[in-house]
Parts: sequence; C-alpha cells; structure tokens
Amino acid sequence: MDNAIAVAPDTHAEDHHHAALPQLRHHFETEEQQREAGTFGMWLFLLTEIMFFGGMFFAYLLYRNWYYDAFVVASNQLSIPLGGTNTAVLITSGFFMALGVWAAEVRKKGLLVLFLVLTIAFGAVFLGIKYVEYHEKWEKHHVPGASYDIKEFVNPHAYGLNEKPLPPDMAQKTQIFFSLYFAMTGMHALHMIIGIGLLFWLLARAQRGDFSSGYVAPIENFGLYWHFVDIVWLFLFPLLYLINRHPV
Amino acid sequence: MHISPVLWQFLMKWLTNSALFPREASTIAPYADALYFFLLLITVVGLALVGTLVFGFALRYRKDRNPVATQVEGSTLLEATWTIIPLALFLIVFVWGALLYFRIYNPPPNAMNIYVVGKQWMWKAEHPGGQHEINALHVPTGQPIQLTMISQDVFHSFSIPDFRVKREVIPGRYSTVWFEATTPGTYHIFCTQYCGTNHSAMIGEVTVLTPEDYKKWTEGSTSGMSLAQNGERLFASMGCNACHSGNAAARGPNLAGVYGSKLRLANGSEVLVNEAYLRDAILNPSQHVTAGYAPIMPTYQGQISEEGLIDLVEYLKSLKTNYRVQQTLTTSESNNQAAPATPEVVKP
Amino acid sequence: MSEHIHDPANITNPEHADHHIVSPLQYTYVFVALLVGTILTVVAAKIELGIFNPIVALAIACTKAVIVILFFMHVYYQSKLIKLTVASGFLTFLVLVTLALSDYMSRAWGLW
Amino acid sequence: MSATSSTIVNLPDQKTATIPKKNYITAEDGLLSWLLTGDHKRIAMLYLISITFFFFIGGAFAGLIRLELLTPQADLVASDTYNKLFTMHGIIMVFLFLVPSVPATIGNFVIPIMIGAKDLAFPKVNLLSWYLYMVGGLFTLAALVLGGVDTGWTFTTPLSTHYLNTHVVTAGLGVFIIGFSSIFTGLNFIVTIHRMRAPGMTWFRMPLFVWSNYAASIMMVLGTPVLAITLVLVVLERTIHIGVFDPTLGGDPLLFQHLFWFYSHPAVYIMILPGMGVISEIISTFSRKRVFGYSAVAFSSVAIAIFGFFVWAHHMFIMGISNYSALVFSLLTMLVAVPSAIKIFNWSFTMQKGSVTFETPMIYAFGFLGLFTIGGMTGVFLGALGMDIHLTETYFIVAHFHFVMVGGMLMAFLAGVHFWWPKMTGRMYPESLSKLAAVTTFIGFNLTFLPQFILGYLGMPRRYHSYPAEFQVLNVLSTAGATVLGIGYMLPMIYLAWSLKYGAVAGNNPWQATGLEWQIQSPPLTENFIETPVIDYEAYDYEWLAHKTEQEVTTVG
Ligand code: HEA
Ligand code: HEA
Ligand code: HEC
Ligand code: CUA
Ligand SMILES: [Cu+2]
Repeated sequence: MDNAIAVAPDTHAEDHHHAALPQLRHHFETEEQQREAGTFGMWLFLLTEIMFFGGMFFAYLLYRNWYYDAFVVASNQLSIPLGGTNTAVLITSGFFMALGVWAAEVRKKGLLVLFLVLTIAFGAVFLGIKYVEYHEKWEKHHVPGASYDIKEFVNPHAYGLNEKPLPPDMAQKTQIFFSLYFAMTGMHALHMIIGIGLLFWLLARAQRGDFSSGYVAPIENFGLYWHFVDIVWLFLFPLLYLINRHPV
Repeated sequence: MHISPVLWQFLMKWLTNSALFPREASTIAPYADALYFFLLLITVVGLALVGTLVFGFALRYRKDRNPVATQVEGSTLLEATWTIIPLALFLIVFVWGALLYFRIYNPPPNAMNIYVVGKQWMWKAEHPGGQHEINALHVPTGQPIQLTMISQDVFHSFSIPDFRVKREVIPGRYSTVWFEATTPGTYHIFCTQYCGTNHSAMIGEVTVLTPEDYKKWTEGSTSGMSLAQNGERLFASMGCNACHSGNAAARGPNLAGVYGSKLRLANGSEVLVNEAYLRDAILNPSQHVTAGYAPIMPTYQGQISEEGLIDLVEYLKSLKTNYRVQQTLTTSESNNQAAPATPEVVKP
Repeated sequence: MSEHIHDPANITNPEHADHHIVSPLQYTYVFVALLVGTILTVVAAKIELGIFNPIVALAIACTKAVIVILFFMHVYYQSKLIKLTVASGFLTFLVLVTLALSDYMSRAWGLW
Repeated sequence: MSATSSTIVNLPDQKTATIPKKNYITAEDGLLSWLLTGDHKRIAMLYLISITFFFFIGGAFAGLIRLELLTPQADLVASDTYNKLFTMHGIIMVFLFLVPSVPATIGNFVIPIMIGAKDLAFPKVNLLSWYLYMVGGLFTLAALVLGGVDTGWTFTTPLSTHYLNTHVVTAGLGVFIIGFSSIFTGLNFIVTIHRMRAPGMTWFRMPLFVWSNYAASIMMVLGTPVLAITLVLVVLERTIHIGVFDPTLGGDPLLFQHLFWFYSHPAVYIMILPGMGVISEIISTFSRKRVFGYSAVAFSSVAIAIFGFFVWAHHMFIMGISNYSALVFSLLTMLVAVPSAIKIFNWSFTMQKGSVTFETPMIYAFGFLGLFTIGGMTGVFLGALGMDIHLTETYFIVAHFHFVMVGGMLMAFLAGVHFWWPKMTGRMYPESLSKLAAVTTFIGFNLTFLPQFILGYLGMPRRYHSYPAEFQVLNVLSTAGATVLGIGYMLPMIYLAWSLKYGAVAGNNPWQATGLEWQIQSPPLTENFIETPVIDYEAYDYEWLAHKTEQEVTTVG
C-alpha cells in the first residue's frame, strides 16, 4: 500500500534541502516563497488593523454629524502647532523607516542601524509631544470621566477662549469628542509604543548583522506596520484637529 | 395499558393548556399567522424535498445495490433550478414580511395613545386621562391603541404574544407600536429584551375590555388629574411659561398649536413636531433651534423624569390657545400654588 | 493546468511579483509630498469652504495615505494579490460605513 | 483487502498491523515538546483538548439552565445566577468552543496536508494563537470564578456598561483576546492556502474543506477586529465612563449594536462554513463520488463570506433602526440564505448514482443535512420583517440558533472528528457504539429543541428564569431531551479516549478517500510528506485512487 509520499523510509528525510539559508524555515521550499508569505501575512494583519480603527472612525463620523457644534469647539482646544509638528515628526520617522528598508535591501548594515535609530528617535519625539498634549488636557479637565468639566464651553469668554458659547446640552457632547479623541489617539499611541518596542529588537538584530545578507523580511514587514500606524495618524490629524478652523 | 399518573397528568395538562399556537386576539394576529403558515409550509415542503433526495439517493444508491459509483460532474440546469426557486420563495417571504412589518408599525390615524415607561423591572402605563397602571394595561376592544414607549434605563422590549406585537423600548427616545384588540380577556405582557437581574419578572397583563367595561374602568380608576393637567402644573412650576408665555415680547416661541405643525429651524431644515420632537426640544433645545429665536432655552436634561416629560408633552399637545398659559403665569407668579384642576381640558 | 512543473514559489502565478527595491530618491519625493500635504491640509482648514472643508481634508488625507501605501509600503510593485488584499480592507470598512449610515440617515425622526 | 459489501472501511490486517514508529506524536517526548511545538498537527491536538474541556463546561451550564427551566417557578437558582448561567454558556460555547471548533482543530490538522504543505505558513503564529486562546479562556474562567458575568453573550449596552456590577471587564477582555487567536488562525490559513500549495494543486483541485475554511478565514480576519474595538470601548465605558454608547451622555446605544453585529453576524458563518466543508468531504467519501457541482459549492462558500457582511442589522429589526434600512437588511438576508440552499441540494445530488455507505461520519452528516435545513429555514422566518416582530427574543430564536449551531456545526464537528480520527491517532473508534451515539444525539437534539420552536411561537421569551405555567410541558420535554443529548455527547468522549489505546489500527486510508491527507501514513510524520507531492488529479477523483491502488498492488505484488 505504500508509495513514495506515504511512509517514512529509514533514511533521514530532512537533508534534501540544497544548501538552505539559515533563515529559511523548514516548511518553505524557497526563500522567495517565504518572503512573499510573510508580506502577505503582514498585509492581512494590517487588514484587521483597518477594521479595528474602522470601528472608531465610524463612531467619529456619526457623532461629528450629530454634534457638530460641540465637535468644532472641542476640536479647537487641540493645538495645531503641536498636532502639525507631530504629523511632520511621524512622517519623518516613516521616511527613515523606508530608508531603513532600503538600507537592508542593499545590505548596508551601518546605514540600516542609523536609520532604525532615527526611526525610533522620531517615534519617541512623537510620543513625547503626545504626552504634552495629554497632560494639558488633563489639567484642563478635558479628560472624559468624573473630572470632566464643561464650564469652559458654556462660558468660553470667561476663560479667554474665542469661541461661540455652547448651550449646556451641546457642551455636554464635547465629552464625546474627547472620548473619541482619547480612544483613537490612545490606540494609535499604543501601536506606536508596541512598534518602538519591536524596533529596539530589530535594532539589536540589525547590529548583529542579521539583515545585512539579503534577509530583509522582518525589516520590510515591520516597515509595513510602521507605515500603517503613520497612515492612521494622517487621518486622525485632520479629523480631530482641523474641524472648522477658519475664522467665522 | 397502565400510564403512570405523573405522565398522565402531564398529558392532560398539555392537551388542555398548551395549544400549539397562541390565541389570535388582535387584528394583526391573523395576518402574522398567515405568513407563519406559509413559512411553515415552505419549510415542510423544503425539508420533505431534502429528506426525499437524501434518503432516496442514499437508499437507492447504497453500496449493496450500486457497488460502483458513476461519476457525474454536475449540471448547470440543476444549479440554476435550485438557485432560482429558493430565491423566488425567499423573495416572496421578504415582500410578505415587509408588508406585515409596515402594517404592524404604522398606526392608523385614529389610534388612542397610551404612554408606557419601562424601567428595571416594571412597566408603567399612563393613560391620557391620568390613569396609571403598573405591570398592567387596560384597553378596549375595537379601538386601535398606539403605545408610545420609552425606557428610563436600559433596553427593554414590550411584547404581547397573543397580539403578535412587540417593540423595543429604548432609553432616550420614543418608540411606538399599535394594535387593536378583538377579544376581551387577559393576555401576557412580557419584557423580551434582556434587561438585568429580574428581566423575567418584568411581566404583566393586558386586560381587554368591551368598550362599555373600559369606560367603567377609566372612570373608576382615574386619579383626578389627566396627563395634560399634570403637565400644565409642571409647565408652570418649572418656569416654562416665563419664556413661553405667548406674549409678543416673550423670549420663547408661542407653543399653542405647535404640535402637529411644521417648524422651520435655524439651520434651514423643516421638521414635523411630534411627541419625539417635543421631548427632544425640552432635553436638547440647542439641537433644533427654531428659526428666529436665540438658543437660550436651558436644557432640562436630568431635571424631569420620563413621566414628567410625558405630562409636558401631553400638555403641549393639548395646548390649542394661550389662554391657560397666561393664567398659570399669573397664578404661579402671585403665589406658587398649583394650577386648579380644570376638568374640561381636552382628552383625546 | 495539467503540466506539473515544480514551481514552489509560484513564480508563474499571478500572485507573484518580483522583489523591487525602491530608491532613496523616490522615498525622498514621497517624503516631501507628504510634508507638503500636511501643510496644505492645515492651510485648507483655515479657509472657509463650507461643506467642502471636510471633503478637502479627507481628499488630502486619502491622497497621502495612497502615496504611503503605494511607495513606502511598496504596494505599487507588489502582486495583484496584495493589491486586492489592501483594497478589500478598505472596501469592508466602506461596507460598515455605508450600511450603518444608511440606517442613521433614514431614521424618520432623525437627528440628521 | 476488499471489505464487506455495505462498508468501505478497509483496515490492514490487525494481526500484523502496527502504528508507524515514526510519527508526529512520537517525534518528540515530554510536555514541553508539546507546549513549544510548531507542528500544526500537535497544535490541533492541543486545541482539540482545550475546546473539549470548554465544551463540557458550557454543556454543564446548559444542563443547569435546562434543570432550572424544568419548573415554571424560580427554584433551582437565583435569578442573577440564572443570568450568569446563560451568559457564560453563550460566551463559552460561541467564542471558546464553536468558533475554533472545526478550523482550529480539524482545519489546523488537515489543511496543510490537503494542499500538500509541510506546515502552516507561520507555525509560531499558530502556536501563539493557541496561547492567546488559552489566555482568553483563563480570563473567561476567571470572570466565572470571581462571580460570573450576566450581560448575555451579546454584551448589550447600556446594561453592560452602567447597570451591572459583575465581571464584565474581565470577560470582555477574555473575548477580546480570544478574538485575536481567531484572527491569527484565519490569517495563517489564508496565507497558507495562497502561498503553500504544492505544485499542481490549483485552486480548483483543492478539496472543498479548504475552500470553506478559506471563506471563513476571510470573515475572521475582517470581522473580528470590529468586535475587538467594540469590546475595548465597552471596557473603557465601564472603567472611565467615556460615553460613546451612553444615551445619557448623548451616545447612541444602537451604535454598539451595529458594531457588535457587524462581527457577530459574520461570526455565525465563521461557525458554520468550516462545518459545511466537513460535510462536503464526508458525503463525497461515503458516496465514492465527486461532490456534485464542485465549483457551485466552492463559490457559494465565498458568496456567503462576502454577503455575510451585508446583513448584520437583521438582529436589530425591532431595536429602533430605521424602517427603510430594516427593509434593505431583510432583503439582503434573503439573498444570503440562497448559497446555503445551493449547498444542501448539491450534497443531496452527490449521492445520486453514488455507492453510499453508512459509516458514523455519514450518519452525523445526514443529521447535519436535516437539522441545518430546519435551522436555516427558521432563519428565513426571522429574516422576514413582520414575522421577526413576533419571533424575536423568544425561544424561537433559541431553537433557530441551536439548530444551526448544534444541529449543524456541532454535528459537523463530530462527523469530522470521527472521520479524521484514524488519521489523527492512527486508530479506529468503535463503529457500532459510535453509530449509537450519533443516533442518540440526533434524537436527543430534536427532543430538546423542536419544542422550543413551539414555545417561541407561543411567546415564551428567551433569557427567562421563570415563566408562566402553561409553558411547562414543552419545557419538560426540552429538558428531557437535553439529558439524552448530554449522554449522546458523553459517549464519544469515552469511546474515543478508549480507542486511543484499544482501537483497531487504522492504516493509511481506512475510508479509501482521495484527499492528500489519506495518502500519507497515519498518524502523519512531523513534516507530513517525505517529498513535496505533485498533484495531477482533481479533488475527489476516485478513478485516480483506484488506479493508484492497482499500481501499488502490482508493484508491491
Ligand atoms: C451557525 C450559526 C448560524 C447560521 C448558519 C445562521 C443562519 C441564518 N440565520 Fe441565524 N442566528 C444565529 C446563528 C446562525 N444563523 C444566532 C446565534 C442568532 C441569535 C443571536 C442572539 O440574538 O443571541 C441568530 C439570529 C438570527 C436572526 C435574528 C433574529 C432576531 O434577533 O430577531 C436572523 C434574522 O434574520 C437570522 C437569520 C438567519 C438566516 C436567514 C440564516 C441563513 O444563512 C440560513 C440559510 C439556510 C437555509 C435557508 C437552509 C437551506 C435551505 C434549503 C435546503 C432550501 C429549502 C427548500 C426550499 C425553500 C425549496 N438568524
Ligand atoms: C455552540 C453553541 C452552543 C451549544 C453547543 C449549545 C448547547 C446547548 N444549549 Fe445553548 N446557547 C447558545 C449556544 C450553544 N448552546 C447561545 C449562544 C445561547 C444564548 C446565550 C444568551 O442568551 O446570551 C444559548 C442559550 C441557551 C438556552 C436559552 C437560555 C435562555 O435564553 O434563558 C438554552 C435553554 O434551553 C440552551 C440549551 C442548550 C442545550 C440543552 C445544549 C446542549 O446541546 C448541550 C449538551 C451538552 C451537554 C449537556 C454537556 C455534556 C454532558 C455533561 C457535561 C454531563 C452533565 C449533563 C447534564 C447535567 C444534563 N442554550
Ligand atoms: C429661557 C427661556 C426658556 C425657558 C425657561 C423655556 N424655553 Fe422652551 N424655548 C425657548 C426658546 C428661545 C425656544 C426657541 C428656540 C429653540 O428651539 O431652542 C424654545 C423652544 C421650545 C420648544 C420647541 C418648539 C418651538 O416652537 O420652537 C418647546 C417644545 C419648548 N421650548 C418647551 C419648553 C418647556 C416644556 C419648557 C419648560 C420645561 C421650556 N420650553 C422652557 C425658551 C425657553
Ligand atoms: Cu425589561 Cu427585560
Ligand atoms: Cu445573523
């Protein structure tokens, strides 16, 4: 009943790989196959991320249309200089990541390490600025929850804000804006933190020279993740910071 | 043959108590049942068909009789058949179901309105004449009844199986359902949306009365104040009349006759004023500012109970002229007493 | 397909694409474009455009996202499979948005 | 060699037969070698053990539910205990049992082999997915031990966010984590099916089991994250009161419903599709015939996966969505029901002109066909708007989903476990005992859940701890049925465990099936194949098999 593919012969079944590279996993036939599988897998993972953030983007869309006035005023509490800088910082970080991928592809170890460090640095700056923003919200009682305070929005002129006063019922709804703001940017920041953690690991491996011999999949796939996180921010910035910013 | 007494009891109980179908006690019920029987029919036919095919083929072509299988690739004609026939049947079901849905959820214009407030874990019914009931509802036969329902806390769902009607009772927003009872008797009210610990105790009874009995019941159980009258008192005591006095100089619009009218809003859109709109106008005034007015009306969110809102809404609905408003204004300004009960206030 | 050439990497497969290296110069173009986009979006927000404000903002954001996806993320050089995958994610998101919004928009009493 | 005329079972001579010394089970020893394994077959076994464990916990809760409902009064447990019972029953059965049941166990085991791969594309991710499952399961158990949750498996807001003080956060996080386990399984399958097919294994040569798991995987990858973010928002709402779903703060509780069902409707197809794949394999094998309308069955899986994303609001018909969108969703629901009907008829016609035998997996498959037809058709009742008003939130729904999930998927799962048991373990289960179990389950099942349709139409609401006395008789029937059903499920547990040691040695291909997995030794080697197989035949090509067997006979001679 036995045939060629059925039962193990006594000889060792494994040594038919012709001089496989060390990073080639046993169940792939070629490195090409492994690389493409990795990229595809990463993209599928990013699909789930799209839907993950998608849920929040939908909530945002809904409430922005329902409570537009509240969203305008609350959005105007965010700082464009900080948000804009952060956008630039994140784009820069992404740029260095892209260069990192290139450096790995052309097998330049030194450049790769440099670019990874820069990616981390700009990522950290982003988080730093984010922290400053969060802190300010905290001081102003703009963090949703028990300490949330709407008095500024009901009575902006008394607080030196150049905004239309909101009727109290609408002012209440600013809390929804800030809920979404914290949920969305918080999730984004969480992704950044995880990303930076992974970057340190990649950095260590890069220094060891793991990625300077043509094996670039981890760098490439991490790059995809990092760019995806950038893209989320590219939407968050105009949606959260730039509602109705023109003088009325 | 000897049957154990327990089993016997059970059998008797079932035969006498448990029908296979609930009673048809509303005008909707026969319509719902008709669709149900149609669906049952296609299910039974479909199941019989599948059963015949499966067992027919399995027995006819069992290995004993047909030791060697003949390979068949498939058949586009057959595929088309069993795509199109079920699809057609399902589409019929869809259209039929949709017609039934609109029949159940579109009340006739002459329906009598009763308010229902759901909260963990009881139903409160408020009749326009001021009768309050808890976990009970009295309705006459032969009269379409519309229920305007709202929840004070979580989702509930108001269901009367014998009438085949049911609707979710939602926090923060009115939902409606209507029925016309046909047979006097008592029927179950269930809360069918899971609402916490005592969900299964949130039940009650509808009592369907003949119109004469219903009249007797309304008279016998009135509390003396109609909803509109309660609303009038609230209107004065909450100071609504300070702005909605009906004077030309008043800061708020004249509310007489506003119910049922079309309002033009400051943002240019036009809305029909119904119960839901009135309620929302009191809780979230700034979200629909009437054209020509400043958004100065304060919100009453958290200050009025759902029952209070119902009273106010009923009052505003009954408000045909401004005469009463101005009267309450003077009384409430001179002494903070309740407005005198006026029995002639319109009952719908 | 009855010929069985040994094709483990699916080279003859439409799902396959060669590994393409994007040059640093190209990355720099993208980088500059993104920075310009950021400035544009801030500027656009400060101009009164009525309902076009959010539309312009979204259009710029989408353009930026597409550039990032195509070049930073190499999708431009990838196989059809990857392109389809990326598209399907955004499509599903659109399904969520359109069908759910259709409910909100058609509620009779609506807040819309 | 040739078996008796009414069976195809073809076992090697038991006196000389042995289990191959070298196989994935004996490859390495020690607990650690299992806990750190990357072998898809071993991970499948880990899953099999863990989901069985959770199934029996969920089943024990079902038993308690049925016991409580024996009498109309609230006597056995207090009402909040009852609520916790059905909540934990629902959560465990759906997320910890049914969603991973076929894909993570059987799928994990056979998909790579079926397409001629040595493993899934990402073995480590596969292992991670099991660990996530276990961690999520532990969270759920923790919620249980700490005092339970009583939100219902649907986590309905604002009840879950503001009105309960049970362990919603713990359970929510548990489900969140399990969600990622399922995402990773789906992701792994998709990549594997796209990238790891052996030479010659074209899309239309793949067994239908692979197609249906592929379709289910798409839904896992695209749907589950929406559930994840929804649960995150619920948890945030509970802990820091952010108010996205809170009507008193201006949030919309229906938004929660939209997001929840955006996942949970596709989830019901995640639950049924892999089971449908099992049925395709089994009906073909025991009819000795290629599945009728192969491509129709394959494409109907994909159609279900796509259209499954368009119908979620049929769970919200009376919840206050707009009438117009109710119309749209009802129409789409009718459309999505059609591909299932297509499959049922194709399976029936597969037996036409076949050579049908009645081994246990086939008996379960017959059960599936009948019960799923009933369950599916009652789904159509619920999809019809006006009918749904009366039926929603009653026992009719309970009966509907048990018919599709238990009568459909659980039957398919058991069918699959029996079918691949010889491949997984190298040994046969006892045939007559298992037939008995299959019949017992079928009878018990109908006794349990048929009365519930009547109850539902009579109006008995679901999630009711006590009920009006006139519903008692039907409830007693249902409880009696559940006892029979319980026995029906205990039996396989016992004899399958027994067969591990005492079952007959199965040989490579006891069913004489055509799938690649049957052409290798059982239990398989760690690497599955000695050399990469080259596929030159369609799935379910019994002539190829006959030819191959002949050749072997001549060569071995
Ligand atoms: C495995 C799980 C599974 C599957 C496959 C299905 C399949 C279907 N379900 Fe079900 N459903 C659930 C699990 C499932 N469901 C669960 C868990 C709930 C409750 C959730 C909760 O509230 O807790 C639910 C609830 C539910 C509702 C919501 C009810 C309500 O809350 O008011 C609806 C409404 O449309 C529905 C419809 C359908 C339909 C139309 C199908 C279709 O896909 C069925 C298609 C199949 C067929 C149609 C059968 C085959 C047809 C034939 C053989 C043709 C017969 C021949 C002729 C007609 C000629 N289901
Ligand atoms: C895969 C999914 C799955 C499975 C397999 C089952 C299996 C069973 N379910 Fe369940 N069920 C759900 C999914 C499932 N259920 C869901 C999602 C809900 C909704 C929850 C909610 O409303 O939130 C639900 C709700 C639900 C209810 C409604 C509760 C209510 O609304 O008040 C009932 C009532 O009869 C019930 C019964 C059963 C029974 C008798 C079984 C049987 O098939 C189980 C048989 C198995 C055993 C019995 C275990 C084996 C035997 C033992 C461990 C020995 C001990 C046995 C006894 C003491 C009898 N289930
Ligand atoms: C401070 C003044 C003020 C008070 C007090 C006030 N309102 Fe108003 N109300 C207004 C103004 C101004 C408008 C029109 C602008 C708007 O719609 O917000 C209005 C609008 C309304 C409307 C919408 C109908 C329409 O014609 O625009 C209703 C209904 C209403 N008020 C009811 C009430 C009730 C009931 C109370 C008391 C519980 C109340 N108001 C208290 C000022 C007031
Ligand atoms: Cu109220 Cu259930
Ligand atoms: Cu559904």
